[in-house]
Amino acid sequence: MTSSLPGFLFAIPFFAAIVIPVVGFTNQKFCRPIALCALVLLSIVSVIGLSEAVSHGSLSHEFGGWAPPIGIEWVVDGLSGLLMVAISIVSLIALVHAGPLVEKELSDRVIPFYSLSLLLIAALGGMVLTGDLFNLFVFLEIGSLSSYVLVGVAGGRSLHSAFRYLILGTIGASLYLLGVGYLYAETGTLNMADLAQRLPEVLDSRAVLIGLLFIVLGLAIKMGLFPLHGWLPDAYTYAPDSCTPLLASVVTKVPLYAFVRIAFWIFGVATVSTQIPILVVLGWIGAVAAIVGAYLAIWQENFKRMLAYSSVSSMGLFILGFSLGTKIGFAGGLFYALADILMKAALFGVAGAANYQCGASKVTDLVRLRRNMPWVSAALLISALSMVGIPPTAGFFGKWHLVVGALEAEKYSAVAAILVSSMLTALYFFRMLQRVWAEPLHLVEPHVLETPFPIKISLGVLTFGIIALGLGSDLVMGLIFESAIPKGF
Amino acid sequence: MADIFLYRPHFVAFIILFLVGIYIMVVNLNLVKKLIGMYLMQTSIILFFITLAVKKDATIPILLPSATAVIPEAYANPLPHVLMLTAIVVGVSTLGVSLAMVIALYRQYKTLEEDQILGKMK
Amino acid sequence: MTLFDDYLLLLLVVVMALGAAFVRDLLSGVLILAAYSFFLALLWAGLGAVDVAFTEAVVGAGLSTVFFLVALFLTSHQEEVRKQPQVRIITLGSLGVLGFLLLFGSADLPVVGDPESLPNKHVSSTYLRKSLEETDTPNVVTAVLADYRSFDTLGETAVIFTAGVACWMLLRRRDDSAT
Amino acid sequence: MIRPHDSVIVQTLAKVFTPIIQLFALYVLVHGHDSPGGGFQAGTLFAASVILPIFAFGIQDSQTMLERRAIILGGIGILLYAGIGLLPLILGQEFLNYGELPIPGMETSARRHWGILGIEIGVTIAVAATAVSIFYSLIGRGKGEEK
Repeated sequence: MTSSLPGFLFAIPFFAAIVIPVVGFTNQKFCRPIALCALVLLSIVSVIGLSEAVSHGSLSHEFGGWAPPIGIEWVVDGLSGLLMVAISIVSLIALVHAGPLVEKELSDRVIPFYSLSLLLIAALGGMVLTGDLFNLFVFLEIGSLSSYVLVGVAGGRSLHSAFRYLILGTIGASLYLLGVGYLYAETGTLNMADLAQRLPEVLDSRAVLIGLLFIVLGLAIKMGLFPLHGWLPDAYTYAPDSCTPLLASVVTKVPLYAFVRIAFWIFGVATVSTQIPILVVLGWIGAVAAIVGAYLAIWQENFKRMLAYSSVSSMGLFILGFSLGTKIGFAGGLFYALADILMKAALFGVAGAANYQCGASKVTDLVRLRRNMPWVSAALLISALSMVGIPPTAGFFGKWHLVVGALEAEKYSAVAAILVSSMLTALYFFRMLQRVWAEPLHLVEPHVLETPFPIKISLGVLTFGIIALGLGSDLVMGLIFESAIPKGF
Repeated sequence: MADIFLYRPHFVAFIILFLVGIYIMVVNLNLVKKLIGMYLMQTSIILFFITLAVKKDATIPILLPSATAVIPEAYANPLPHVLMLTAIVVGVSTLGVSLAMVIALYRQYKTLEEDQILGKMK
Repeated sequence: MTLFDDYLLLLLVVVMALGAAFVRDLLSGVLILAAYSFFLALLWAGLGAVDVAFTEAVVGAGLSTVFFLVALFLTSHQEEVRKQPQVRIITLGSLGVLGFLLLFGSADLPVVGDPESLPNKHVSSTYLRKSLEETDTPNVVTAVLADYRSFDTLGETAVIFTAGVACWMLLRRRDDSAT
Repeated sequence: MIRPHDSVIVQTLAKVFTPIIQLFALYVLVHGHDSPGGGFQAGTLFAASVILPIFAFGIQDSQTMLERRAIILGGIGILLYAGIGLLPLILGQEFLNYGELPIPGMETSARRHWGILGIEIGVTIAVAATAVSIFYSLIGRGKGEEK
């Protein structure tokens, strides 16, 4: 069904991103309201889009009025709609949270901060909704450029890690573009739906195999999949606190989505599991990533660095879930990815708040939280429990579905990997919680600073979201099963 | 595989440029040198795409004024050209941002060598 | 354009690239890179991609070189050469694998210059046939760029705008806000 | 930061070339429909015509205003492009569908022709202004320069 709704999903954040520097030049105070209004609007439109797509079938928008494969189309279906809702709502919360932190860290760069954040959000939306491989590359580059700069804006170490991120990210994007070139050379089209129809005829060609390989390799760099995660720990550790909730929650999930879309929708489930068996390889990589990431996280002193390695571990779990080759494994991977968007936003939000108010950046400093910011420490408790996988949080149900999927596929090594990585995760998160709650309070000096309201409200909403997603997991899983599962399972 | 050198010279050149570019990007410690490598890598991909668009005995993709219908075989394939125009602009934008980072790093550490920057951080 | 011309230009391009990559002085490297871009522009023109050649000449050889030169004038010219044997061996090994994969995949690519190959047939012949009638534009590259795939072009303009905002954000000095 | 160049020849040539480059850029922009070229090339040439005199005559105080405005102008260029695209979307058609632009008395193909020219102008402004802005960001400002 054609609809103008996806067009608005592009136009809202894009226009806001461009209007901000133009208007902000006269008065800097306009930036934040414009950004937040645009994101509220975007969230509403994407929720409408998802409900339309679920009830009436996918919505497509043909840009320029040219039907694909001649033109470019954007498609809102169950999967992309779900991701779009998650991105728009979480980035709204992340920008609400960023308000006081930006005033402190980047007070002279407020205008470019909001402009780049919105360009990043528009680009992430574009990557999720587009139905054209080259269009995906363009948005990948917009998103990457803005995230490099958001990582590096604090100068010093953050700048150096951003430069590394840029070098690796550019290699990743080039590999992706090359892979698209190989697929184009074999099929003559860039449109995803058209490609899916034409690929079965040329599947035995080596060029298609190499094309898929390069695309997966490029996206793996972008999503920070072990062992190509080199840029990720430094980037997340040294990036300004105002940017990390947004960067860590959604930026790596969207290349993951692109991988899922290309592997399962364009190539098809049967192809990637039997004819070109990349799922087997990726399953093992995911299992190793889940364990190694969690293992490395144990040894980190810096709280944000620990969370960064925990992201590497989670990315392994998603990949593991998607490569199980069963319906419930796929749905579990997707559900856990959605839960992780909330959890990582909350945890990095807590890290930012802790550094803002008590100057706590190390795990051992977190005890100050309990004294000075009881509400923030409650948010930390709940999101940490969710990361470990304690019911009724969202993280528990994500892992539960992954384990059920692995059992159904009779892949016991995958079950073992999930359990081992969960135990390691439990080790470092419980150790952290012990630091926060077990140490005597009288050793900690109180601070008089009141926690700013935007931080309180955003962390509250995220914590509520983690529990609500857990309690409503049947509903979300039902939605995923109904409209976000590729054909062929 | 040997005949590739004879019949696909463009492809061989593409592979050399691509690999040299990545090699310089990863191994060299000088930040500007890394960017030279990046530039080589990005242009090599343009070479790959442009080679796809070549048609033997075809002219440039600007239609000649004629009353008869257009014969697509007579003109080079325009689509890879369009894609690569985009890729060139993307490349120069990435270059601008990365040079801005290099200058900012130099302001702080007074050197372009990555190992010295890492040394000064400690 | 004969195959011989292609060989010659490709050889020049590769030599220029190696020169830019391995020369010690960064300023010379950047200038060789500018020459490399000009030869690339010649190559594109020879292969029938005039629009790309034009853009390569003004953006690649012009703008990129200016950016590089400005950066070098503000920093330093000299590169200090140090060996990193370990990194070098790992990189060479993985690049060897990558090169093998590229060669491996190349055997099934369409022959260069084949007008019947799929990338030259499927969508692109529709552009060539319809562009004059539908968009009143004889330059098919412009028609595709600014109409059929104009959304990509908007994204591309957004990329350069992002870069502009990014440089503004990165290189803004503290005392700027006072003025 | 950049001092004026000593040579008279360079300065004279820069004076002569600046308008020629601008004229050529305008030609490239307008003739994008039937010859190689278009918005990007024209925009870069315009940027070159701003950058060339800086290399010859050094940076002047009056130009610091230009720097602060340049990125705004880039934004306006994109707004022109995206605005042309938004008009059909608001009228219930697709984004960037110039065939449905509300221009009376014109064939669809002619509307598309003029739509292409419109967005090329937007691209030219955006690319020229942004390239100049990046250049100014890179060379830094005269005052506040740490020595």
